[in-house]
Amino acid sequence: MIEYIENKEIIARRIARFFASGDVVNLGIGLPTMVGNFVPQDVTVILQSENGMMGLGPAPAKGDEDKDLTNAGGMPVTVLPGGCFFDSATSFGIIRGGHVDYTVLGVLEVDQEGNLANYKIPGKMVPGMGGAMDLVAGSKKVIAATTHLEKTGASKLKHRCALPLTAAHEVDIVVTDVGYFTVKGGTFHLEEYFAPYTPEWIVEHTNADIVVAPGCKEFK
Amino acid sequence: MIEYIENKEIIARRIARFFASGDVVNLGIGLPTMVGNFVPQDVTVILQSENGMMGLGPAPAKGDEDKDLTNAGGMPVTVLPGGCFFDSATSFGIIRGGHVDYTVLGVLEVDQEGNLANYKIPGKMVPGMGGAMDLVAGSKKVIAATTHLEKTGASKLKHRCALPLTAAHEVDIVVTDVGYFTVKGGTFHLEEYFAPYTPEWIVEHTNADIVVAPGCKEFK
Amino acid sequence: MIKKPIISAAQAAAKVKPGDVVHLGGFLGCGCPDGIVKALVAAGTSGLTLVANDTGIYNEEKGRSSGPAPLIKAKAFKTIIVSHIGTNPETQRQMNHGESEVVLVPQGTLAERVRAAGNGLGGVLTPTGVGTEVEEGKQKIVLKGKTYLLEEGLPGNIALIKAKKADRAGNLVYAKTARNFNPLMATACETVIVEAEEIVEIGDIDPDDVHTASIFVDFIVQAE
Amino acid sequence: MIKKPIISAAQAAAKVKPGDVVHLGGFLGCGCPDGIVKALVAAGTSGLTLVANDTGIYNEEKGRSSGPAPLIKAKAFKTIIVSHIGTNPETQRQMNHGESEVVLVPQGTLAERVRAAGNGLGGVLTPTGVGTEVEEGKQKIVLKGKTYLLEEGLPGNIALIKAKKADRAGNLVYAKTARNFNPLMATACETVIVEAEEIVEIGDIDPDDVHTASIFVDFIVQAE
Repeated sequence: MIEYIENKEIIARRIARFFASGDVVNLGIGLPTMVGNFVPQDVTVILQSENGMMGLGPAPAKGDEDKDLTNAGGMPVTVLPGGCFFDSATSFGIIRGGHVDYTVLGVLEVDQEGNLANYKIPGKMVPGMGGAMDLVAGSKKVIAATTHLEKTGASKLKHRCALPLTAAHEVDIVVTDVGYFTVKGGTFHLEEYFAPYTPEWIVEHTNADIVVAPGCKEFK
Repeated sequence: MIEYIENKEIIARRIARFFASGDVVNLGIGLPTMVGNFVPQDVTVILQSENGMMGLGPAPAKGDEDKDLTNAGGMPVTVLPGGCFFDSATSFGIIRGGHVDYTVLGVLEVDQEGNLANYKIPGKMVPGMGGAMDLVAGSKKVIAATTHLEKTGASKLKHRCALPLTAAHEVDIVVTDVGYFTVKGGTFHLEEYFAPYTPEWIVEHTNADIVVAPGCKEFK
Repeated sequence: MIKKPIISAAQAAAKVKPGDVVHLGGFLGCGCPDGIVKALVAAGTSGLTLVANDTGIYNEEKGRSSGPAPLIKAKAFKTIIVSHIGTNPETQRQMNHGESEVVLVPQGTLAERVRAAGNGLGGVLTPTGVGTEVEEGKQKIVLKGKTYLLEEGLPGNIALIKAKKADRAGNLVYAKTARNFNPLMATACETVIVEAEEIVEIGDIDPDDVHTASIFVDFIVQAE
Repeated sequence: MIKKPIISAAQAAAKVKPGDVVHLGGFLGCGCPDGIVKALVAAGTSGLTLVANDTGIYNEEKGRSSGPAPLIKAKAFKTIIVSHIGTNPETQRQMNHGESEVVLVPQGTLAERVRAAGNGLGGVLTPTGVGTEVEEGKQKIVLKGKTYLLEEGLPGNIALIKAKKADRAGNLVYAKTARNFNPLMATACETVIVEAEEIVEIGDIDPDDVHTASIFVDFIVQAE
C-alpha cells in the first residue's frame, strides 16, 4: 500500500529536464515558477514573461527592486544580459506565433483529450484567464504541471474536464508528482513513473484512460 | 477665349493652404511633393513618410546623404528634430488608423463619386499600388492633385473613372490648376477658381457634373 | 515640431467625461499613470468603461491598492473590460453584486483588439479561445483547416498612459516592463494623456529609440 | 543567453533552397541585405517566391540595381509578391512575358499579412482595397456598417534581413528608414538570417532599445 504524499518539487524537477539550450520557455505563476530552479547548469533556457520581456532573471536582492521591472505576477524581477523588453501585442505575438517552445501551467483539471481547465470555477472563483488562453493556444508544447490528486483524493486527470476550458486539445504533456504523461489519440500515455509510485498504482488512482507506454520507466 | 496652360505650382500653392499647425500630412511622389515648398511659415505641419518616419525634412546637402534615410521614393532626405522612425506595420497603422490628417496624391482619373484611379493602366503601365490604396482608404482627408486637362485636352475629372480604382468614394478634395473642388453628394463642387479661368470656363472644360458652390470665389 | 500642452493631473482627470471608455495603461500596477488615477478618484467621475490589462492589486488589510484598484474601489466603472481580476477581490465583489459588469478577455486578444482599433483594422483572426466560453457569440472563420475567432477592434475615448520619458512634442520612451499596453492604447483613443516621469526638450530622444510617435499624444502630465 | 552562429554571406545564401518563400527586407534598396543578395545571385538558386516591399530600382543604362533587383535580373523568382514594381522595368518585362508571376499587394496590407503570419493570427480585416481589383476572390466582412477585406497571413521559409547592429544573441537594432519590413519579416519565417553592419557583445544593447528580440534570429552575417 503506497500512500500519496503531495510533492511539488519532483514535478518541477522533472519538467526542467525537458528543455534544451536555446529553448524559449514561459513559466506560469506558482508551481511552474519553481521549474526555473531545477534547470541543469549546462542548459540555457530563455525565459519569456508575458508582461513584456525576454531574458527574465531571478528576483533582485532586497532593496534593489525596480518598480518598472516585474514579472507577470507583479513581483520584482531582474533582466539577464541579452534580454529585452516589448509591448503586450509583441509579447503575445511571440506567444501565439509559436515562438515559445514550452509553456508550463498549473491546472484545475486536465483531460485525456488534451483539454485544460485552469481559469475559472463558476460561482466560486473567477480570476480571469489573463494570458493563459493565448499561452496554451500558441506555444509549441504545453506542459500541465499539477499534483496528481486533490486534497479530497480525487484525480486531477479526467476523462473529460467539467470546468470551463482554458483551451481545447492543446496539452501535450502532463507532469504530476507520480509520473509524466503524454497526451495523444484521446488518452494519457504514462511515459515515466516516480518512486514510490508504480504504473499499477497510477492507473488505479487516475480517473481517465491511461496507456502505459511501451518504454515506460522509472524517473531518477 | 482663355487658353489652358498647365501650371503645377498653383496646385501645390493652393493645397499648402489647407493645413493647420500640427496636421500630419503625407505627400505623394511628384507634384504632391512640391506642396511642401509652399506651406506658410507660421504653419508647422508634420510630414509622414510611409516607408517609416515622422518628421520628414528636406533633402540633405550633396555629400550628406545617409543610405539609411530615404523617402518613399527612395531619395535621400533628412529627419527634423522631434521626428522618429518605425516599421512598416506601424507606419500603415498610423495611416489606416486615421492618424494622418491629409494625404495628397497625384491621379490618372478622379470622378464625381470620389473614386480615384492612379496606379494602373491595364496592358500599358502596372507599377503597383505601393502605399496609395492604404493612404486613400485611411487618411482623414484625401486631396487629389492634378492638372485639369490631359495633353490631349481631355478632362481628368470624370463622371466615372474608367481605369482600375485605387479606392472607392474616398476623395474629399480635388485641386487642379484651374480651381479647387470638394466632392460630395455625387458631384464636384467648385469652391474657388484660379485666374484667368472662370467658373464658366471650368464647367465647360470638365467632363463631369459640377455645381458652382454658393460662396465660390477667386483664389489669390 | 508642435509642442504639446503640459497639464496637471487634475486637469487630465477633468478631461475624462462620465460615460467615457477609458484605456488605462499598466500591468498589475507596473506602468500605470498613478497620479492621474489619484486625481480621477478625487474628481469622482463615474459611469466609465475601463479597458485595461487587469484591475490592479487590492488588499484592504495590507492597505495595498495599485493600478486601477483605487478607481474600482471608488466605483468609477459601470463596465470593466480586462484579462484578469484575480488580484482585486473588490472587482469580484462588484461583479457578484451586479454593481459592475465585468468582461474578461484573453490578454493577447485584448492587446490585438486595442491595436486593431488604433491601426484601422476592423479586427483580427485569433486561435485563442476556440473551444472555450470566449468563442460564444463570435464569428468563427476556418482558414487552411484551422479555426479562428474574429475579434473586433476595441477603441476608447481617452487613453491614460505612463511613460518614462516624453519630449515636448510627445514622443515617448517606456521603461522595461512598464511598457506593456501603454503604446497600444496610445493609438486607440480620441484623446491621449501621458504621465511622464521626465519631460525633455524636442531633439533629446534619438529618433530610433522612440516607442510612441509624438502625433499620438495630446497632453503631458509631469509625474510626481 | 545563447550565441547565434556568425556565417558568411555565401553560407547564408546556401540556406535558401529552390522553391523557398523568401522574405527580403528593404524599401527601394534601403535596408536590404545586399551582401546576402549578391551571394544568392552567385549561388544561382531559382524557383523562389519573393515577398518584399518592391523589386528594387533597376536601371540598365545607369548601371543601377538595388534591393531585390539583382535577383530579379537573375530570374531567381517564379512568383513575386510585392506592393510596387514601378522602378524595375525588368520585373514588368518578366511579368508581360509570363516568365514570372507578379502579385501586387497594397503596402499596408502586405505589412499586416507578414505580421499576422509571425504573430499567430490567421489574418486581419482591412478597409484597404474595398471597391478595387484587390477585393477579387477575398472574403468581405461588414462590421458596424463598414466593409473590410479578410487578408490572410503570409509566412515564409526564410527571411533575409538587414540591421544596423546585432548582439551575439541576435538582438537587433535598425537604423532610421532602413527598418521598414525587416522586423516584421523576422517574425514570419522558419529561418531568419540577418546581415548586420556591426556585431556587438551580449549586454551591449540597452534592452529598452531592442527592435527585434534575439529569439527570432537564427544566423548573423557581418555586412561588408
